[in-house]
Amino acid sequence: MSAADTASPPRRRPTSPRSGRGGGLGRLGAARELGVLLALAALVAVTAASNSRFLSAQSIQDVLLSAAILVVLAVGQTLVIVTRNIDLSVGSVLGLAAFGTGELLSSAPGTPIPLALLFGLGLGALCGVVNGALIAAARVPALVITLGTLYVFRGVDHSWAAGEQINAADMPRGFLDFGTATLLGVPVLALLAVAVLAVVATYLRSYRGGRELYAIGSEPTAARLSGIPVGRRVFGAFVVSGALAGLAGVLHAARFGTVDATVGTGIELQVVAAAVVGGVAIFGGSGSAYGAALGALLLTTIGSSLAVLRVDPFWQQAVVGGLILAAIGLDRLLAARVAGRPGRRRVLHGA
Amino acid sequence: MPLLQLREVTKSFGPVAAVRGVSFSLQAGRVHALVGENGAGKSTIVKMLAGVHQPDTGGIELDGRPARLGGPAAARDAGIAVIYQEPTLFPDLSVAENIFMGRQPTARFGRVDRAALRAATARLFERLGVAVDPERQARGLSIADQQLVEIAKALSVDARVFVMDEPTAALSGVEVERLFAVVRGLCERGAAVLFISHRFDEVFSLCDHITVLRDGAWVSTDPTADVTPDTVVRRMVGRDVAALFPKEDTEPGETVLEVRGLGRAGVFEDVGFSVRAGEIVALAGLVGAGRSEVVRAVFGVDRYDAGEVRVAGRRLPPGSPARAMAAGIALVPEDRRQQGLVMELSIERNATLTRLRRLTRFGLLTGGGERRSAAEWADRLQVRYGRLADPVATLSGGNQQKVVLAKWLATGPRVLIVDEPTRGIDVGTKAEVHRTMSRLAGEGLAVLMVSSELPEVLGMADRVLVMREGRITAGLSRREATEESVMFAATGQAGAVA
Amino acid sequence: TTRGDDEEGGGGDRATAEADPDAPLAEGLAVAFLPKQVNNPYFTVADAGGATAVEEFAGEYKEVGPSEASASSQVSYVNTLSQQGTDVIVTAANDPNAVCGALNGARSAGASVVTFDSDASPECRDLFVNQATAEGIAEIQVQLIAEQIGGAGQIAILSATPNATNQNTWIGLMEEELAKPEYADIELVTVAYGNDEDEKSFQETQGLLRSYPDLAGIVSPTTVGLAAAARYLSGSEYRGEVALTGLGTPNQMREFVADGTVESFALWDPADLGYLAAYAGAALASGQITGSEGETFTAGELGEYEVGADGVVVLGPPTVFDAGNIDEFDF
Amino acid sequence: MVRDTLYARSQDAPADRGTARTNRLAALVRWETAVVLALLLVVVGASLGVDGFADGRNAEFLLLDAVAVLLIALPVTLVVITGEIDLSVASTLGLCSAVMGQLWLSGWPLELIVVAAIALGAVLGAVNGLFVTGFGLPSLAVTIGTLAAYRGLAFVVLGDQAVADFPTDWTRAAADTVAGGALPWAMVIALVLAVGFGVTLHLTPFGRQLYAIGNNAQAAAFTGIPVARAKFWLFVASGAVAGLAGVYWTLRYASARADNGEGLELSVVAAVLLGGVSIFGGRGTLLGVLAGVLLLATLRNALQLADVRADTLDIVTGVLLIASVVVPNVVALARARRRRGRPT
Ligand SMILES: Nc1ncnc2c1ncn2[C@@H]1O[C@H](COP(=O)(O)OP(=O)(O)OP(=O)(O)O)[C@@H](O)[C@H]1O
Ligand SMILES: Nc1ncnc2c1ncn2[C@@H]1O[C@H](COP(=O)(O)OP(=O)(O)OP(=O)(O)O)[C@@H](O)[C@H]1O
Ligand SMILES: [Mg+2]
Ligand SMILES: [Mg+2]
Repeated sequence: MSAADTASPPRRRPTSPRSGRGGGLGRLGAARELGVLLALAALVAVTAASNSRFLSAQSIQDVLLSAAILVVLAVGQTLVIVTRNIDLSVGSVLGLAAFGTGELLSSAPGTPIPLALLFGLGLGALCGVVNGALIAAARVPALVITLGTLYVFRGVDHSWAAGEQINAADMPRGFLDFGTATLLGVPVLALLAVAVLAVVATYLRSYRGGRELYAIGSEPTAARLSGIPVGRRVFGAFVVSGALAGLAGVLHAARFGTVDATVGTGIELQVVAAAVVGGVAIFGGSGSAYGAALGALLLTTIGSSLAVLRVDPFWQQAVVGGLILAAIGLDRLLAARVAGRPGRRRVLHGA
Repeated sequence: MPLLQLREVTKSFGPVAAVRGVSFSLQAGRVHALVGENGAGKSTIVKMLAGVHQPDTGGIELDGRPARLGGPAAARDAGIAVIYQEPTLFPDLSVAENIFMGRQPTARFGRVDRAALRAATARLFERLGVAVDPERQARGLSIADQQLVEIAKALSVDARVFVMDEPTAALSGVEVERLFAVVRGLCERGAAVLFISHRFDEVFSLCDHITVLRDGAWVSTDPTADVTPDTVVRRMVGRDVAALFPKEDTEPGETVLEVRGLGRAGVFEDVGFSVRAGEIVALAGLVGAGRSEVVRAVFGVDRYDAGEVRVAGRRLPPGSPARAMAAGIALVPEDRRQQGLVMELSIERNATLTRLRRLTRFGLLTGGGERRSAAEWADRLQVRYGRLADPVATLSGGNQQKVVLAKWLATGPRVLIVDEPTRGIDVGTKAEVHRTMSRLAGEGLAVLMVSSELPEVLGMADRVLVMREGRITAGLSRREATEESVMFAATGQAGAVA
Repeated sequence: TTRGDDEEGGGGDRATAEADPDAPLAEGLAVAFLPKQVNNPYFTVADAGGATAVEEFAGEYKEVGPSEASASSQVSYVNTLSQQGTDVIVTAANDPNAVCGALNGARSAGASVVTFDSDASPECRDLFVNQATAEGIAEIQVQLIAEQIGGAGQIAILSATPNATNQNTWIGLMEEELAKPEYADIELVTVAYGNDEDEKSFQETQGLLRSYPDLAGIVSPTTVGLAAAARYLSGSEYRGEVALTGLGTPNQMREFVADGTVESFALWDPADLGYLAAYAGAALASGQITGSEGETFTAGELGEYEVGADGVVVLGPPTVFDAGNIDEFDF
Repeated sequence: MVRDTLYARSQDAPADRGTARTNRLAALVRWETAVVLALLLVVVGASLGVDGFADGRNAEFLLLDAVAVLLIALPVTLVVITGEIDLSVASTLGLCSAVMGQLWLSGWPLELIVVAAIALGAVLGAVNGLFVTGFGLPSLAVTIGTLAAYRGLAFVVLGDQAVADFPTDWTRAAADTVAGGALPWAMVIALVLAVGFGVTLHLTPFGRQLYAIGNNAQAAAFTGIPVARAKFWLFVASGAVAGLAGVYWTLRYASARADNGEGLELSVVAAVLLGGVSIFGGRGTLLGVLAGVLLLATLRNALQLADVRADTLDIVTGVLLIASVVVPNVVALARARRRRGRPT
């Protein structure tokens, strides 16, 4: 397009408006999730090729069931990470809520399941309130605070449990059945996780509050200047993350039927890995709950595949690490591809 | 009754009294200019109006009633829209979301209506003549485009008071004219505007009243018609200011910087020029022409795909600012907050960051040398600071710019590349910067200057290169360079000088 | 002084000292239990047994230890105990070698060292109280699975971590046992590792079932693994199809024995283990025994025990739990 | 958020009236000074109140326990100051330990093995560095990946074996003390390295540049600082020192195992943060970290001696970590509020 045909006064850049890097954020975001999806598909294909039973109904159910807890955690973590914060205490919160729920159910076996879920959710939210209050009110880095509460909540859990273990026999039958029940062949826990995912993802994508979380993570100073209630939003994100970790704790108790004070130890790194693999930027401002959930599904599937493929147990962890690196590398590669695709660049005169 | 009234407001930052008992008022339908030297307290007043800072004493009245602006949200709700001096965008979000953050149009169930959001932004950009895709990410926008988005953001608010802190600092004439048209429109609809600029032509052509600040204190408020630029400058600075663009003619020496066939896919193409010792070459063009990219590539912060850069005949390896510095190039970048300074570090650390090795003793930095050197340069460039150990973020915008200049001038370069060197700098210091550049050129320095301020280009340059859409479209000698000829070459309209 | 000097000092002296079988149990002995990890339910039960014993012989009991099962923090606790002048240290070693130097340091500072559940190198403890002979444990598990699958078919083992010393010894002995002619029709297809984590044990169980469609049974010689595998089987289509046995606590397994997922499994009583270890320590500290083969001592209501080769005392054969007797136990 | 907090602090709560006296006061309340004071307080308090604390042997135990964390914390401090993080250090330690064991089994001389282990650590660090600087991936993500990968490789190398038959004069040397006193030689080596890292960070141009990188990498690049190269070498250093720590660990516990040092990364990060290093980079001193490491180690030791349970110990660690960031900020905010509220 020639510039000569534009009228006076001369308009800057007479060519069509630039759509810069990531023009169409949606497209870029989708591409990231696509990358994880591709990796997932490849993994399933390879595993299924070597063992067709990997695609059996029971097997798929198992993977979904396994992923449910990590998905719930990763979705909660996404809320926090997009605000340029992090919640490392989720493993301890999960442990605390799992034990608390177990304790509740063993002492009051008549407790209905929804109430147990609410109890765990509430316990987790309480932990989230502690995190959020410290971080938002004192304006201190979340990594330090949640590393601290990782120790504190776990310590509280240990003191509470004092070596006690709650076994399947101590919990009501109905609760244990809930852990393995299916609806139309889909595990109920997985459905629950999908519901959580849908709600959080929609909030993040399409509600002002959700968009403000991204704004805060993208540039906290600017967020403050635009009148966004930064403290309140960050606080809210931590409360929800805590609540979801609490929910995950209940799910854990239901699924495994055995709870002691060590439940969920070290899961926080897996959660962060799931979010990062799913394309949630660790420095805030971008990424989606869907991506994080896909990341969680991918990590779980890796675990299941390695078990099915009978990979040498000594190699398994190394392979998991390698696959995490590969996944984030692939994500970066795809992002670069999308950004560098011709046609998005400035149109050069005469070009 | 005035729409907004400042009564004896005072604001201190620790030992620094930024604003001392200032009063003035804004009238509906009028544009009010606020002028003063760098660090006079203009932005501090803006931030008080924006609710970012609370006055220590004194107060702000809206419609004659005291208003408590407890935070940015409160100010917005009170009908005050603000354009901050430093653009504050969310780099990860789309331009449209940046503009409407927190006020996005919603559809059913309170969901954000993306289509309406895009449409509203497009309408706004149309009005301002901004050619940016509303859907693109804000990251990577040039300073000028960022400024335009900021302006759009403020205009999108249905406000009665518009506060604009140097909105035009990064803009060239075309955008400025557009902005002025919009501002006049706002006034016709009964809004009051507070306008801050260091460019006197703008102040005098747009504003109805002018308030002068000095050292945080109020000096005068007059109708524009009653004062002249000279009187205003005298009140600002407290003395007369010498001629603004005193570039003396010098006999250029041999070629120091030579650029041949430089290209980078999609950004610029076939860029070639040379700069000789003692010469000031200006790189002119419209915002977005690619000038900043070219100088960044020359310095080595950006890579390039084709061509070469030579300094005094020796080829410079691409992509290494360290090697460029060793060869004697210095680059004062356009974005001082992101590229020029490390905001959290002290003034002293910033000023000496470019030449730490020269300040060591036995390979170690003991502090004394750095302090002395920093103090010396801060004085030379008249930086107003509390303590050298304060974070550079506490300086006013113009003073930050001076620290950037100090940091690079102190390296004693052979080639000085300056990108918008006087952006946000007050008249007094601007003269000082120009004098310094001129003197350095006289001493044999080769200067390459990117500037969007046409008077600066015409006044300072020995030669003017004009860029348009990533290519050099004209090379004009000082004699050939006029407002018309440069604009023609920059816009590509018929009649451009070859 | 350095740890090295202690090494000869500690171990050497004691071995040559004379035992006095008639010496009374000293009163007021400071006995410290240092499990692999505190707040671990298994060790909580075992240590509680120890506490009972210490109360019986009027000593001072305490339980200390790290919250994560690592050898390095155990070393730091051993050092603390020796600094405090503890008389008897009863510990389950996270790493047989890593704790050695510190244990010898404690011994030269006057402590008697008894290991239980997991031994340290013999030269750095006085006595090891073994829950059962490794051979006994291996035998009973092979026997149980053989019964449950009717003496023929594929079986797999679900272990703890790949480097869990106890488990690896047992697995080795189980393989030897399976080589016997009466088990000729049983094929051990693989060993999987659930790392003593619920999730991993689940996944590994699933993996076993997918990879070996004809699998007849699983043996899990670790309580976490057994409980997780049982939980998985009980909620899957494999319940009643695939046999499961191993080592587990009655409380954890009650539910799955009741619903028929698990027929029978084995374990010793951890409380008895701790009880015996405490008495062994007291006997050492009182000079009744020195840890040499053939010496005997009385462990409260458990009766008399004899020190075997290498200073090992064996608690007894493991108990087999099934629907008939499980409700008599609570641990 | 620290950067943001810092900014907010400079807006809301700049130093009080800048008299010389308050300046000196301000220097006193600097974080690392506070940590050093806390350390002294704990030492004095424990000496008076805890039996067996003030004793040469106990000091020896305490210092021996602190060596590994201290060693690793040194390079990690520099890494964190540039705004990156290395979570793979403990796994690097484990892998180097495992390789050490395997090489010993295959009959290498121990001198050579030590060199090889450190070199291996450097290579592992270089892999991290390559991923972070070469491919531009976030270091938190990369090192979570290599945390798993390196630990896994350690199991691949050594499996379930524990190699324990290292010569006793070597294992003894790892715990040996200077002139038979309470100061272990290993601690002396760690302190010498600490001085080296301290001088590099605080007194050389390279160190200055690290702060610039951590605060604003783009501005650093525009100043001719080779950002990627500096970060790369820091990861290499971090790996090499983790390798050295692996050698120490193996000899001190006379046991090469694949799971050596598992979970140590959190202790290191906790100590570094407690030492006043900003997790977002650009702020912190080596002295603070040194004090942070010793404070955590001393507190743990004293509480253990006082028979405080492990779960309480964890709670104390956590609370300390939280207090380390909350207290200074709350003080600053309160001061700002007081000033704002002050009538004039
Ligand atoms: N957050 C802060 N902390 C400390 N001092 C500050 C802070 N903000 C501004 N100042 C000081 O207040 C004074 C006024 O600054 P202000 O930004 O209002 O100047 P200005 O008139 O806008 O200058 P310019 O034309 O350069 O933008 C300066 O001396 C500056 O250093
Ligand atoms: N179409 C585009 N796609 C992606 N990035 C772009 C596009 N156009 C510009 N940019 C990026 O935006 C930034 C600024 O570019 P722009 O051309 O607006 O400013 P500039 O070259 O600094 O202008 P000036 O000539 O005024 O200095 C650069 O980093 C450039 O890479
Ligand atoms: Mg200003
Ligand atoms: Mg530019």
